[in-house]
Amino acid sequence: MIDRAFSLGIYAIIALVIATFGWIIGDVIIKGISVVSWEFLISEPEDAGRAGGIAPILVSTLYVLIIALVIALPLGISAAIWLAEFSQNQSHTLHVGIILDVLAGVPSIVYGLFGNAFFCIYLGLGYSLLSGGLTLACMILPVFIRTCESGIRSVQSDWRLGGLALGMRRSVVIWKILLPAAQPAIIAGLILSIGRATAETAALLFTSGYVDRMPESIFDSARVLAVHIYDLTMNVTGGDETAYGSALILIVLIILLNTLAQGFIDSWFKRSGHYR
Amino acid sequence: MIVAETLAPRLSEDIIESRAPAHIKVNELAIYYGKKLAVNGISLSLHRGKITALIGPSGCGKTSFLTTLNQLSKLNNQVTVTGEIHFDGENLTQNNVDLLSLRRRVGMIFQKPNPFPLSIFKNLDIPLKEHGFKNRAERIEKIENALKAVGLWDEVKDRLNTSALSLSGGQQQRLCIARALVLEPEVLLMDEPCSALDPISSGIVEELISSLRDKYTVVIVTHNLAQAKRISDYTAFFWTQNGAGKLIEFNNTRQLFSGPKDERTAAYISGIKG
Amino acid sequence: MSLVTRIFTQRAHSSQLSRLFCLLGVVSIAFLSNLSLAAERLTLTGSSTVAPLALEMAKRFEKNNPDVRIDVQTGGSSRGVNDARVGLADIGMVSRALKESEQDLTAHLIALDGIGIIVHSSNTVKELSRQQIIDIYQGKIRNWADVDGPNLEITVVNKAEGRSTLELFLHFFELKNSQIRPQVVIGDNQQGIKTVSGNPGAIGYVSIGTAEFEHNRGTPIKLLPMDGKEATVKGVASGEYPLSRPLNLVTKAQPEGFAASFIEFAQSTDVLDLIENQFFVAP
Amino acid sequence: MGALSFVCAALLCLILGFLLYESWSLVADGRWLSFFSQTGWYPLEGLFGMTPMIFASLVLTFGSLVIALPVGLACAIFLEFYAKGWVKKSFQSLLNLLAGIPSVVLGLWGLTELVPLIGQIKAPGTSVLAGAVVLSLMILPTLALTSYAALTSVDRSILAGAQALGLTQKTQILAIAVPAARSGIMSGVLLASARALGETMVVLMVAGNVVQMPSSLFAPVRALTANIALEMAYALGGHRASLYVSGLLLTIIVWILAYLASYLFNKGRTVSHD
Repeated sequence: MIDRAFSLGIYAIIALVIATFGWIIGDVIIKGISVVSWEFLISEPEDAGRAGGIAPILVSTLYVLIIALVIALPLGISAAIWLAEFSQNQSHTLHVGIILDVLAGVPSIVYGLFGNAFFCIYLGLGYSLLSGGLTLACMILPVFIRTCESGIRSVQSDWRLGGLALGMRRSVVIWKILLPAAQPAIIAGLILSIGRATAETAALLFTSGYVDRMPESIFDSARVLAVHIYDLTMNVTGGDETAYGSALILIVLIILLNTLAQGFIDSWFKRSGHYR
Repeated sequence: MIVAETLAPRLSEDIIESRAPAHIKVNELAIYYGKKLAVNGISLSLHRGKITALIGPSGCGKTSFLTTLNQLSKLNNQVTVTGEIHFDGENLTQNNVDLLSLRRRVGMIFQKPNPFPLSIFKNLDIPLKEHGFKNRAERIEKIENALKAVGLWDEVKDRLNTSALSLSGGQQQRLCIARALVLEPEVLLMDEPCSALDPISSGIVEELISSLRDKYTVVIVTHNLAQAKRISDYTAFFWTQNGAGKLIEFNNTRQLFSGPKDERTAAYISGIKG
Repeated sequence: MSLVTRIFTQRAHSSQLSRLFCLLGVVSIAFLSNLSLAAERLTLTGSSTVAPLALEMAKRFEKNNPDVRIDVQTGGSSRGVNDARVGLADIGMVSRALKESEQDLTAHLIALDGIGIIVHSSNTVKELSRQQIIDIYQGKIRNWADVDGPNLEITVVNKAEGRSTLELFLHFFELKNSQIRPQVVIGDNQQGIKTVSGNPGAIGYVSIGTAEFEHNRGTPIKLLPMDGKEATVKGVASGEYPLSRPLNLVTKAQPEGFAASFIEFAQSTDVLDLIENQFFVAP
Repeated sequence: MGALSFVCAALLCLILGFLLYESWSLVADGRWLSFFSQTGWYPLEGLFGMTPMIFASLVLTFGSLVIALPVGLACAIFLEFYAKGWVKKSFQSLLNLLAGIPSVVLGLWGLTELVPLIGQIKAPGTSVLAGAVVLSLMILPTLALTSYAALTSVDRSILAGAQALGLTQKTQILAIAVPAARSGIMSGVLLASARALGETMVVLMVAGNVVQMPSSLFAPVRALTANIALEMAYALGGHRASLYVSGLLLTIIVWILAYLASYLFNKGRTVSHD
């Protein structure tokens, strides 16, 4: 009897959770789908975003993402390789690791503060796609480095020794054997970073700004999708509909990327499991 | 037989040296981990085209010694090695040794099969490319020969592009041997190559190792005394003394097993200790 | 797309990471080559009251001068002053007169505007006295019934600090911000209008220009008269409406180049219709 | 390679450096102390009392935990003890999906659906309650998934023992399994509260942004993060520096939470291994 009540309680909460999230997702889909169309994706926003589309905003989102990745990817992978493979000094590795963990926990709005002070003002980049992208790069680096590092570390040391015992150069062992083996982890980290960067709003408010026009260069100020949703919701009367449309696009984008990441993590475990 | 057993050890070593030329000559080798002495007193000759087994209990420095022969020990910067290892007139304990070409000439097989997570073909192709074989046709030929040499060719020739990790354990270990052979080394170091395999695969790999005799100088670490007896020409017995590994006895395998000169050797091979 | 799919789906993979790098490299080069094509740029930041007007002016200016690109961003008058001062913006937008501490900047008047009290259009209240407004904002009057309105709790909407609308409002009613007891604090004019239009019990104060513009689009808000004077553009133009202010463009020194020609354009008769459309008053 | 990673480390130090640099003018002369002594936040009048906002942040975080923890635990229990097969899989992927919803979208939903609902009870609806509910939705998936992982790692034999004693399932779960997993659950709770504390968009959009001590569930409040987002755009001089100080303050609180989380996580791991 007690068990029954308990089970019922659990099922009731699960039903509530599913209902609430069903409400949110249903809301976004139902209100969003009526706005979303091919036209919506390829036209400029009009009337402060109440009408028209989100083409320049999508383009800006991609610009910011790509800038962030172009900076964070090579830097992150080399830092991860260094941490996992080259750093002989244990305490040094530990310290860098602690700094990374600390930075991974910094709230995104604080990255916004930093980006505004450093990129926009100190480096004189102003409110621009470049400032926003660089700020996001700083934001995703710590998590990305840590994911890659653990990916590289978890590659069996047998492969490392095997490669070296064959007289292969260390760089070749890393490039041709370790990195490909760690690639699923790297790509998963990459896609997770993309997801985080795509959803980010607070860090971009004071770095890339919110001009809703088609950017012509990376020094232009521009508005990303998440900021667009924020602005439509908060500042535009009658902007809710297009806000939901943009939210639908944003979620679809992120789900797409998350699914990819999940698939890679799975295949990664499957493969190493097969070997053991 | 009886004569040999009663003769002093010095004499038997002299006889050995006169029969087969030394390929690698080790003189008073000692290995330190940090400041701690790990292995010492190793002086022996590895003979060209012969199989030498290293036996002894765990932790007595067999594997440490093995890794000094291809200088993989240098990976750990805590490790220092003193003494001499003469390999074709070059002293490997000097600092100016070309590690890459040394490791090409001295291949190594590990306890656990470690094929790279790549295709079967690439496992052999990447090392070849790395050592400057630019001609693809030549590489394909070498790969085929190496796979034939380990008896794997017929089993894998139709699926060279599938993952090496899809092979069975025994096949993987033979692939690793092929990967070492494809570089045409002079010496093969083997660290308990059969211990992670099931008895049948182990038997196949053991036969393969036997077949390498005369073509390669083989040094094999093994805990399987029967295996050492079956396949090796020479046997070195290691033992831990005062916390550090030490070479106790080195002799022709038949003589070492039938007439050990040190009582610790005698006890170990008769299974009393270790 | 096919390259990306391949990167993500193939199992044997030694070279894919490098392909990814190449892809990114190519894209980044494409970006960099884009740089040289960038047109001459003017950045305007500041008051959300001036921004919509400046944006319309900028669009027309760009049509006449295709080489120029003008970015307009809001953030409040103080930000307009600050950005113009530190060089983050070429021109600041400020919806008040410059203070004494800001005399290092030069103001260029482009229009006049009033600040009006707005409530939800369903609210039956016709008029509020100065004292009533002060009492409502100080939290002494909490229900519309106390000022001959419906029995509905009052939601006081205040502006965030740094907004000139707030400063003028406080100055006009001789209030301090710490005396105000708000239920909602908003930033931009639009946000204020959105908050009031979505809340039948709300009261707020915004630019008359913005409020009339929104009202004429059908947003459910209405402007209350002040001191018996209708809060309309006409009232501001005639000087009768008491709570009005200048809308300025500010620059650090005498403007040069496109900044100068834009300011000249903004003060010319070519933009009178724009000022009118936005319910502001030409100076 | 090494140089690149030093660039990386330097870049990361730069972030900390710049935060300190920007807030230094207030930290150096001790004026930051007045952040805690002054009661109101009126930068125009030179009053920089942050206490109401610190409290608001803490109350919002705590409120979201009060809602999300029981619900998250129920989800974890459901996954571990009730759901099987495709139900389990799809509920798990539902949680994963929800974890990926951007906070700005949750804010949009909160402002357009939840706030008007709460507003019907007491205007204007933007309030502590709205903020806590939407924040709890944001942290729920993470909380549920980490608790589930903690429950899964509980030793099966403990539960078998409980079952053998004839305990009811409720007792098995609540008195045995959940306490055994508590360090894992706690570390999830701390990580979730760090996230809630650092979140900007949700609290900016639905909590009302009035600087005041939270006096009731329906009172509008302004969190530290929302304050930065609201005022950063036009803050100057000491006002700007005070925002950087609040950023630093926030960061420090979040670090402490993250540190505690990893400490508990490691402790939980060693205990379960013993």
